[in-house]
Order: sequence, then C-alpha cells, then structure tokens
Amino acid sequence: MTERRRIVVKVNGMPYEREVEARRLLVDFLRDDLELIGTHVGCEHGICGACTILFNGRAARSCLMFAVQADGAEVMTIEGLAEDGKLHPIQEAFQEHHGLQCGFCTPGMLMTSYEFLNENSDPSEEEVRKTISGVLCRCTGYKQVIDSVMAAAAEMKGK
Amino acid sequence: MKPSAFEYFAPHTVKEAVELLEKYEDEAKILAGGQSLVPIMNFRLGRPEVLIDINNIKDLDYIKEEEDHLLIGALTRERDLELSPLVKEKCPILVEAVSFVGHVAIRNRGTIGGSLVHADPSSELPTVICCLEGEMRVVGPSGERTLEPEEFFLTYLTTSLEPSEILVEIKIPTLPQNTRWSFVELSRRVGDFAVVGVATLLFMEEGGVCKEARIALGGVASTPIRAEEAEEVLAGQKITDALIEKAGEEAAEATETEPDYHASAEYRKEMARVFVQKGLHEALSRVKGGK
Amino acid sequence: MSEQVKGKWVGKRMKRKEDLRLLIGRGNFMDDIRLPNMKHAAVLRSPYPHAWIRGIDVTEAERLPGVHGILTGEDVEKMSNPFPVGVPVPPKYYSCAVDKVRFVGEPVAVVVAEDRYIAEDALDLIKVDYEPLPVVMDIEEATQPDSPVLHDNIGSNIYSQRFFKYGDPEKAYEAADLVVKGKFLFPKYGSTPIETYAVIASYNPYNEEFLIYNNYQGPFVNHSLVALALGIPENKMRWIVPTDIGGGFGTKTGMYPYIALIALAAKKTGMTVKWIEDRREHLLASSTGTDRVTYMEAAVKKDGTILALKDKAIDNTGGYIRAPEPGCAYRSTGNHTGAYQIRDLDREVLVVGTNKCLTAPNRGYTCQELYFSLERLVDMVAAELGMDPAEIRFKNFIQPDQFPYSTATGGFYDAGNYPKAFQMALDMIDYKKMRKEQQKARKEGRYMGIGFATVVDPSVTNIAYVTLALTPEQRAKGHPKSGSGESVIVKMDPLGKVHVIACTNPQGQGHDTVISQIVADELGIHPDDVTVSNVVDTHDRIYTITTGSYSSRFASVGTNAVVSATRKVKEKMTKIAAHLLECNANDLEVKEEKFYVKGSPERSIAVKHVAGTAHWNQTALPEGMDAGLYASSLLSMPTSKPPDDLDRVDSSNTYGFVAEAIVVEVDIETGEVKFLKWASVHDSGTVLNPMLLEGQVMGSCTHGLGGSLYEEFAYDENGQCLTASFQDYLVPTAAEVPKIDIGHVETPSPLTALGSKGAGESSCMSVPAAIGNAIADALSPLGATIDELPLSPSKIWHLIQEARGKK
Amino acid sequence: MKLEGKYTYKASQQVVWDLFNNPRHLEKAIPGCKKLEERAPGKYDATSKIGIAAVKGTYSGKFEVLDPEPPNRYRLIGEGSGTPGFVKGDGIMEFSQEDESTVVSYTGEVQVGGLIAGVGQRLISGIAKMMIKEFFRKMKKELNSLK
Repeated sequence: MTERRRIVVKVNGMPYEREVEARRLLVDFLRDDLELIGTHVGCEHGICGACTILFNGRAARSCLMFAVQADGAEVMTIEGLAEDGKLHPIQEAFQEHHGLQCGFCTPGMLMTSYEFLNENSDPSEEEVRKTISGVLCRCTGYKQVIDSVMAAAAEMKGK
Repeated sequence: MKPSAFEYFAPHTVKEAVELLEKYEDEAKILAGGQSLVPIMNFRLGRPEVLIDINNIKDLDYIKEEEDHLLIGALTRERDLELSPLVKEKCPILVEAVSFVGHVAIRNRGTIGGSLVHADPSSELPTVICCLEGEMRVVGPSGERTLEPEEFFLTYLTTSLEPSEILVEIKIPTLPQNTRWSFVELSRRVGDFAVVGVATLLFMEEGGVCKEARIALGGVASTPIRAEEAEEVLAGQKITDALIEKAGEEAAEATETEPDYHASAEYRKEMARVFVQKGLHEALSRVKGGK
Repeated sequence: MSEQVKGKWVGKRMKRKEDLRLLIGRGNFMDDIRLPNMKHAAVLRSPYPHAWIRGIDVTEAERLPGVHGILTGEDVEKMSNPFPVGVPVPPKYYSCAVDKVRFVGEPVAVVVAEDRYIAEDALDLIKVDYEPLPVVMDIEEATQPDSPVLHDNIGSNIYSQRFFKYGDPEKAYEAADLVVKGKFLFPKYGSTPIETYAVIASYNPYNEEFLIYNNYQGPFVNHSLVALALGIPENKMRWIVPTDIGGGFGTKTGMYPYIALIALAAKKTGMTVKWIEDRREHLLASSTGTDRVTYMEAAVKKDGTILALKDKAIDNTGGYIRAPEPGCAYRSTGNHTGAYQIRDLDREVLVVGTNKCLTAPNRGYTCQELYFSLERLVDMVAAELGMDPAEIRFKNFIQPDQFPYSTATGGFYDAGNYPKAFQMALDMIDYKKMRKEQQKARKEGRYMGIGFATVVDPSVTNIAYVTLALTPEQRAKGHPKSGSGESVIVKMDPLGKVHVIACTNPQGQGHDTVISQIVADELGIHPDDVTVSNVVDTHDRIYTITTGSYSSRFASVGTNAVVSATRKVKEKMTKIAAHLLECNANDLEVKEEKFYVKGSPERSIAVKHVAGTAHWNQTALPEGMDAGLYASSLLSMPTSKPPDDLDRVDSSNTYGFVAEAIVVEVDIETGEVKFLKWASVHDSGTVLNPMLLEGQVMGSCTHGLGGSLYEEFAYDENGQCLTASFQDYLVPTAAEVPKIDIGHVETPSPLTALGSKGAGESSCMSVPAAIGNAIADALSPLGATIDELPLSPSKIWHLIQEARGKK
Repeated sequence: MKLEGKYTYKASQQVVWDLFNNPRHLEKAIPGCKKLEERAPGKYDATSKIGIAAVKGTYSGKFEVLDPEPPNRYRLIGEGSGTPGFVKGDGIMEFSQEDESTVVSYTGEVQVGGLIAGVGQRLISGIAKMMIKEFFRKMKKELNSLK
C-alpha cells in the first residue's frame, strides 16, 4: 500500500512539484526530497520543536504533518529568513546575544520567534519565555535565547 | 519513528467524509489537526489503514454567535479560539482553557473537534466543554444528532461517536454578564497534560448570591467529570471560605484517580481538592466583562 | 607557561564564528550527509528487561520489498568480539544482544532497507521468541547474593568493588565529638541532546576498510574500542565527524556500540548504511548517568570542623558495563573531599548491574552524585550542631593561601579563593536579609528555604583514574595509564592568513571562536584572519586516546595546545623575519601584522611577507629550516600521572570552584517549588569569552535543575522504562528556568597558558545539592528531609505527609 | 500493576462458573478478541486487537486456567505479544454464591511491556482497569444471552 501522490508546495517562495508517499512526514519531505536540511528532526512527536516551520504563515511542527497535506500550501523554513545576503534581525540578534550553541534547536527557535515577533511588536520577557517554551534546548539554559528575541523585538520595532 | 502505510483521502465536504467513514468504518481515522494522532502514528502505537484528512473541509472552520450561544466549527484551530475577540468577550473561560493546551505551534494546528474526539481525560478542552455544557453536533450516514458532554465522553480516548460519524460543530452558551469563571491547572511543565485541571463557572444573582455553580475536573477520572456535590454546596449561597473548603472536599470525593509516574492517585485526589478551591477563589476575583 | 595576561581578544565578548552557518540553516550535521546509494537502518529492540532469546525468525521481514538485509545477534557474535572494559571479570558485551537481553530497548536485530519507513515496516515482521527471566531493578538488591544474576560468567551483579583508606580515619573518629550519617539516592538522568546518535558506515571487502561517519564526541578511546570489537587494526577504520554536533554532554561518549553495530550491518549487507537514532530509541537505550545509592557519614568536632568522611557508594551501570565505566566510581577521586580540608577517609565503592539501560559520562560525570551526598551531609551536620550552613562551609574551606593544595585522595587543586567566591554568592542573594524573611515567612505559614552548594569543579580528565578499578597489586602487573593530551596544528598560508586544525570535536561550545581569539592575540592579527577546522577525521588528524571534548577539557588543555602550537609558528616566523632583516630574533617584536626591530621602527617586514617567503621562496629561509609554516602541539597536562601505591590520583588536572546559593519557597499544599533567588558564582580562572562562559553556566544550571526536579529515566518494578518519550522524560523548558544571577571570581590557574580552566559542567554538579538543601531547609519545620531526587510536586507532597504522619 | 475487583452476576455459582470456563463466551467478552481456540482443556490460544481509539495493536497469545477448584476458584495466567509490546497477567478468580447471585472476585497482577509501556504510561493503569471492567460487563451480557 505505497500510494503516491503528486503535490505542489511553495517553499520559501519557490514552487516544488514532487511525488510522495502518503505517509511521508513533511519534515522528511523538506529535508530529504527538497534537501532543505536547515529544519531539524529532534523527537518526531511534537515536543522538542526543532522541526518547527511556518505553514501558511503559522508555526507548525513539520514532524506532525504529512507532506501530502502541504499540497498547495506555502511553507517557510529557516532557509527563507535571510534575504538578499542580509540576515534577518532575529538571526542577527541570536548571534549578537549567543542565542545558540550547538545550533540543533535553532531552526525551531528562529521560526517560533519569527511568527511571535510578527504578531507582537512589543513583547514582555514573560511572553517571550512562554513562547519559546515550545522549543527544547539543552545547551543554552534559554537565557540568551530570550535576550536574543527581546533584542530582535527592539530592533524590528525600531525599523 | 515513521508511520506505517495508509490510504489517504482528503474530502472537501462533510458528506464525502461520512461516505468514506461508512465505507472504511473502524479502519479509518479522521485527521484533523493531527497533534495527537500523528505522534501515535509515528510511534506506531496506532496504524490506521485509512486516513481521512478533513483539513480541506473549509466549511467546518468558523466561530459565530447565534442568539445566546457560540457555534464553533469542529475544524476551528485552537489558536483561533485563543485569539478570537468574540470568544474572549462571550466565553472567556474557553480562551483561558485553550491557552493551556501545549504550545503555540501545537495550537496553530490542533482543532477543537480533534481535541474533543481524542477525549484525553487530562486535556483542557474536554474539561472546559463539560463545564460549559457545550453540545456536540455530529453527522452520520443517517443524519445528525446532538450530544451533551455526559453522553459524548465515554471513557479514556473514547467517545460515543459511531465509526461512521463525524463531529461537525460545538455549541457553547455565551456567558451572562457577571458570570464568575476560572480555569486553573497543575502540570509538571508549562504545556504538559494536566495532572489536575479545573474549570469553574459561577452564575451570580443580585446580592452576590451564586445561583448556579459548575465545576468540571480533568485528569482525575476516565473522562472529564462534573463535581456535582461540590456544585450543590455552592448553589443558592453567598460563597464563603468555608463553603469553598467544603466544595473542594466534595469535589475530591467525586474523583476516581489513577496513579502514573508523575503523580500518585492520592496526590491527584488531594490536588483535585486544592485546585477546586483555587479555582473558586480565582473565579470570585474575576467577573466576565470586568477585568 | 605562566604568561597570564588577557590580550586584545582573549577575554572579550566576541561573537561566534560558528553562528553564521547555523543561523541560515547550513550547518553540517550527521543527518545532513547524503552518500551515493545510501540505505537506511532501523533497530529492533527488546520489549523485555531480561529474557533468553530462544529464536529469531526474519524470513518474512527479509521478503519485504525494499529490504536489503538483516543483522541479528548471531551475526554479531560471529563477526565481532565483546567490547573490552577495565573490570576484573568483564561481561560479554556486544553491540547487539546475542543470547539474552538485559534491558528494555537492547538491540536485537538491524534491518537495512531502501528508506527508514520500509526498515521500520520490516521490524514489525521479525518474530522473536523470548523466554522472560526475573529482573533486578534495585541497586542495593543487585548487591545481594540471591538477586537474579545478569551475567553467568561474573556470577554476581557486582562489576567492580574497591575499598580505600586515606589518612587515618579511625584516629579521626576517636577525636570527633559526633558522627552524622545520611543515605542518599541520586536518580538516573541524562542530557538527551536534541540531536540523537547517528552513524553512516560502509565497508570495502577488497581492502577490508571501514569508512564511518558519526557524531561521537570523543574521547578517541572509543575508536580503539570499536577496532578491538571488530577485530581489525585501527588504521583500517576511518571515522569522520561532521562540522556540527547537536549537543553531546557526555551522552555521545556512549554511542560507540552503535558505531560497531552499524559497521557490521554495512559489512553484512555490502551497503552504505545510515542510522539515525530516533527519540524513543534514545530514551530507551542510548546512555545515561548512573543512579547511585550513597551512605555517607562525617566525623565532626562540636565547632563544626569536619575531621573524616566514611562512605559507601553504589553505582548502577545497567545491563552491562562498558568503558569508560567503571569510571563513574573513580572519576571524582581527587576531589572527593570537595572544597574542604578533610584528610581522613574511608571509602567503599561498588559498581553493579541491573536491568536498566547503560551508562556513560553525563555532564558533571558523577560529581553531581558525589556532591549531592557531601553537600547535603554538610547541611545535616550544620543542623545537628545548630550552626549556620554558610558558617560551617567557611569553617572547613581550603584557604586561599593553601593553594596549590594536595587533597588526601591525590587531587592537586591548582588555584582558588573559595571564601571570596562563596561570600560573593551570599551577597548576591542578600543572605542575612533572606534569613530574616525566612523567619517572617515561617510565622505566616510559608515555607521558604535557603540552600547552598560549594563545590570543586574538576576539569580535564586524567585517564589514570580508570585504573583505580584495580588494586595497586593488580595495577603493578599491567601497563600504567595516564594522560590528557590534546592536539592542535597551526599553519599560515602563503598570503599570511592562519588556519588552525583542531581536534577538540566541539558540540556547540564555540571552540572555533575562542581559538581564533587566542591565535589573534598570539600573532598580533585579527580573529577574522583565523579559520578553524575542527572536523575530525581519524586518518588525517593527530590525537591521543584522550583527545576530544569531554570533562571540560578545552579551556585548560585545549588552550594550552593552541597557545603552544601558535607560539611555535611565531618562533619560526620570528627566525625567518630576523634572517630577512639580518638582525637577532630576540630584537624583534610583532605588532599590527609587522615584525619590527625594537628601537628601529623603520626596519620592519610584514607578517604576510614572512609567510610568503616560507612558501614562495623556500631557499631564502635560514639554513637547515624546513619549508612552509606550520607547527603542531599534542600536549598532556604534566599533572596527569598514574595513581600511586596508596591509590591517590590527580583524577583531573585543573579545578575550578562553584558556589551556588538558592532561595526557594515550597507550596506545602501542592508540593510545588518556586525559586525566589538564585546566585551562581564561578571561578574558572581567566575568562576567555564572557558571553560563551555565560552560556555554559546557564546551560549547566539548567541541567542541574532538570536532574533536581524534572528528569529521570524511570522504570517500573518489572523493568519497563516509563519515560520513553519527551512527554514523560521532562526536559526543562524556558518556562521552568528561573532568573539566575551569575558572578565570577577569576583566580588564574598556574597550569594553563592563559590561566583559564574548564567551566562547562560546573553547575550540573552543584545545583542538585543546592536545590536539595534549599527544599530541605524549607521543609525543616515540618520534620521532612530530602535524600533523593528528582523532586516532583507529588514526591514532595508525599514527603510532607509522611513527616506529618510521624509527628 | 495490581488489579482487583468484584462483580455480581444474577445466576447460580455453577452457571457462572461454566460461563467463565466457556471459550465461546470468553471470546465474545475479551476486549478486541478476534479468535479464541481451546488448544487443550483450560488452555487457550487467542488473537486480540487490543486498544482504544487510534491506539490499537494486534496481540497473539495464550492463556491457561490453572489449579481449577470447580466451582469456586481458578488461577488464570496469560501472555500475549504483538507489535506494541506484550501483556502478561496472573490472577485468581473466585466464585461465591450470595443469595440468588454469584460474586466473582479477582485479584491479579498485570504487566504491560514494550512500546506502550514506554510511551503510554500516563494512561495505562486506567485503561487496563477499564478493559477489565469491560470484560466483566460483557460477561454479564453473555449470561443474559443464556437466559
């Protein structure tokens, strides 16, 4: 029962057409079929958040969706953040404030923060803390992640 | 952790979905938000042979007000409930309860219908729907029927939906002005399933008398439960600390707690008491329409 | 090596070089590697904690389209040897269960298939006939003669046992006024890096060579162990580690059995085989720290002086024991007395097996187990004597003028100022005020508690300690072990830019950034002109078996190697410059990328020109000098010596200090713990990059918090693991981590080139003890005490009920 | 986990005893049971699809009635294994007549192992009890079908 379907998905603005098995997880599609390896797999049950992407503009766990569900959808991944050779202010802030160590949870942290900051221009530290509590990190202890998101908020607001 | 193979359908109407359910019955599962189902499939704890993805049935995604109640399409995302000004105004307890569900990325996909049909007794939405006495409208091959929470939730992960029925809408009463409400829970970490979750509604009369009290608890039995004895303690009374104390004790009596690694059965029972009391205190400090 | 000045770059808050690939999604992790014709493996795992394997039927699985082959224990036994391990009677530990399974999750077979989905489909079709056996889950029960035996060739469940005596504990006991005793249970917890284990292996049957990509974190001893298990010479097995590893924390030192397993699967099937451990596999069967039962007692004077310690510690390495265990029992030997002047000790250590998953170092490697007991006991002594727990620590601290200080157990503490650092922590929480508030809170029926832990933070393992598993007599018969070597190659290219080839195999610590800071200072160039390559390849890197990133080695021995190799390059450059300028090398100085003759600034030559000469005009070099411009250093710390005949060993090489001061409030109705204040003061010598150090400290505090309140590999009495998902194995999220104030004292180490020492594990060791002490202090009016972790609200609530029941 | 409980059936002890020893009725009452065969007296082979909602697995196993003391008591041991892991049980069933009715009480120990134990611990104990309840409830139905 390896039924395959043809899907068209726009990822970071680029349309891709592929044939996939119905059970193929969206994250495997992004990483293995499209070779967009910036999105990471950490738990495959929706807890760690490393695979978080934007699905039609909203943060979603790409390990809890099937690629077939993305037919006709717009997906944004970590690879879509920087534009024209310039880092997004969130990426800049993560470097400035040491918001990453090993970098494995980073795609989840960045995409979660990206959605959050687009909706909240003037967040409190508590709101940031609660938001990124959906992504597990074992390196940073989160403080510098929170510092990074707060700094990015200030930077984005100033613009 | 990859799911086993399945046949995939993505109908565009409820009718098509019901036809598929009728055809495949027990072998089929409905895929709504997928936030509970897909982990189960990834672990291969469940291996449905047919998946009916209802995300294309756009007609099931709405929140609207009609007379004295809200009608919510089963495919409405939890995040949309949380952000809805209408729900916040008419039924703030629902917004509060849903904000405890997982994390933003989970609520972005998770649906109200999916959560209710999954019927996890520790989950927030079934608990708050019990408290609100929401009604579940389900559609099957022979038409539709409406179920109250007590009829709907049967036991762990089990509802009274027939294999060929689908939940399409949840009807929730809008709360009168001056309703006092709260949703409190104890969980190991932010976003985890509740060890104990308590939804409280106090319908008030002139003079600070509680006309009717509703207390629903999650995490303390095989389904969310109503603490009826506790509610009776409070009904028709001016609520005092002593009554709150008594209500907590009655509520704990109503539980049938099971132990797990995170909490013993005794602890859960005791927390039912403590959180019912916390919930009542919090409800009294808060009025719908007020701050 | 005594020049301990901070330069232009060292000590600065410099942004990381590593980030610019990770932030744009172009890291290079294991799962990002795709090789031609690569197939995928899935591992069948035992659902039983202890059972004979009576038969495995793979016929149906083999027939599934897309399956390329299946490896079982029978193959593994034929194709490989058991892993060597340093205990008197080693269990037969293969990479896969051979005739018996000994923990839930133990590998039983490997399927190689077209993709992971099909491989998992095939697992469902394999039929295994198990004959379940009784289990042993309790550490102390495992020591009993009548407990079910895991390994018949050992005959009991005791893998290692030693008795130690240092000083004259009997005499100290006679001099003591009282003895305070405790029993402590430390949980089995781990670090669960967000990137799991990963291996890609292939085998060429014609030249009999393995090529294996993996994300192990060193030590390189794992390479030797796998070669021995596979029965091949080491130079027939090439390991390559990609640029990025998604966290290690010691957990990834336990992955080498899987490297052997996947190598065998590749050999059997003739395929290039990729295996990515999934999260469930990781939580069931990767590697954790040891759970430990400790009986510890202190002989003390009425004035609070601790004269002697007696302890018995039993570690549990699970269904088997594998290297570097039984290191768990011996790793903290040199710092066993912590920050205190205790000269007399009596110790018994045991390492036992139960039907739980296996162990390896876990960030802090058993120092959290040690200090949870020692620091809880210090508080218990204080309580017994009616002393302030801060006062008793000041009373027993090693004093600043005593450094370097040799401990009774052989540790050589290089530098420190413990009273100063502890006082800083007390000031940061406003200790006196907190005690007053505690009094007030108690009157109001609130339960506030203040807890400390003041611990010595050892860094840079001296592998010698592993041999303490043998008696001095047994050791005398074998070959001694010692050392801590780390390697660095520095080369300058023809246009004058620097390339550093390191072998520290980092997992997010930012070594590349710090290396460029150090090299820039040494050579008077900009860090941007330094490129660091830290991609490990056992065929082309130089290393010793101790090389790698574990036991916080980089800031001590790693920086020593960087400085040493850079200075060698600089020396050669200076010689070339002197030759070209026709002056004496001693008259030259380097500044702003030029060599100047001191006193005659018009006589100069650009660094770039010197480099160019070494490459482009080799005959212009001084006579007898080698062409090119590079140097290497492979340094061990001079203090890394074998144990002496009295079982004393300097088990680490540099010793930092951590003072943790934590204020909590316990809600006795719910058992929930709220953090009111948390000060974490560290002395890790010279600070190399404060931003990176803050990251390490925050990370280690969070690990400590996890082990204290949330994380545990829990098993039921029948041996089933209850925490095989991230829904039950509770990693703290951002919402659980409170505000932590960090302070630093800098006492430079005389043993390192820059005065720096390791800091990466630090608070993992102190936080569990400090939180335990704080909660015990909070609950003391109720008569409840804390002797085990993790403290879930449910557990705390039950402790309170029990205490109330007793009253 | 330890399980115990008591159920009352409106029938004589002998009738109830027979009911609880009849594979035809057991087959219908065992949750998810697809096939039950009596291999030898008191020894059964069973295939069951156990689980609820999406969480389901097929187990094949055997159980056995030991030390029968008709019509008072027997010991029931069983084990089943399947893709989600294994289930093992060992318990005592006691039958006693009280007036017109028979009380069936059981005490036992059930072990659940493998996948489901590791990732489903939160609900296992509740679900196990629920299934036992379900079994005794269905046996009541079977009893009624006799009448």
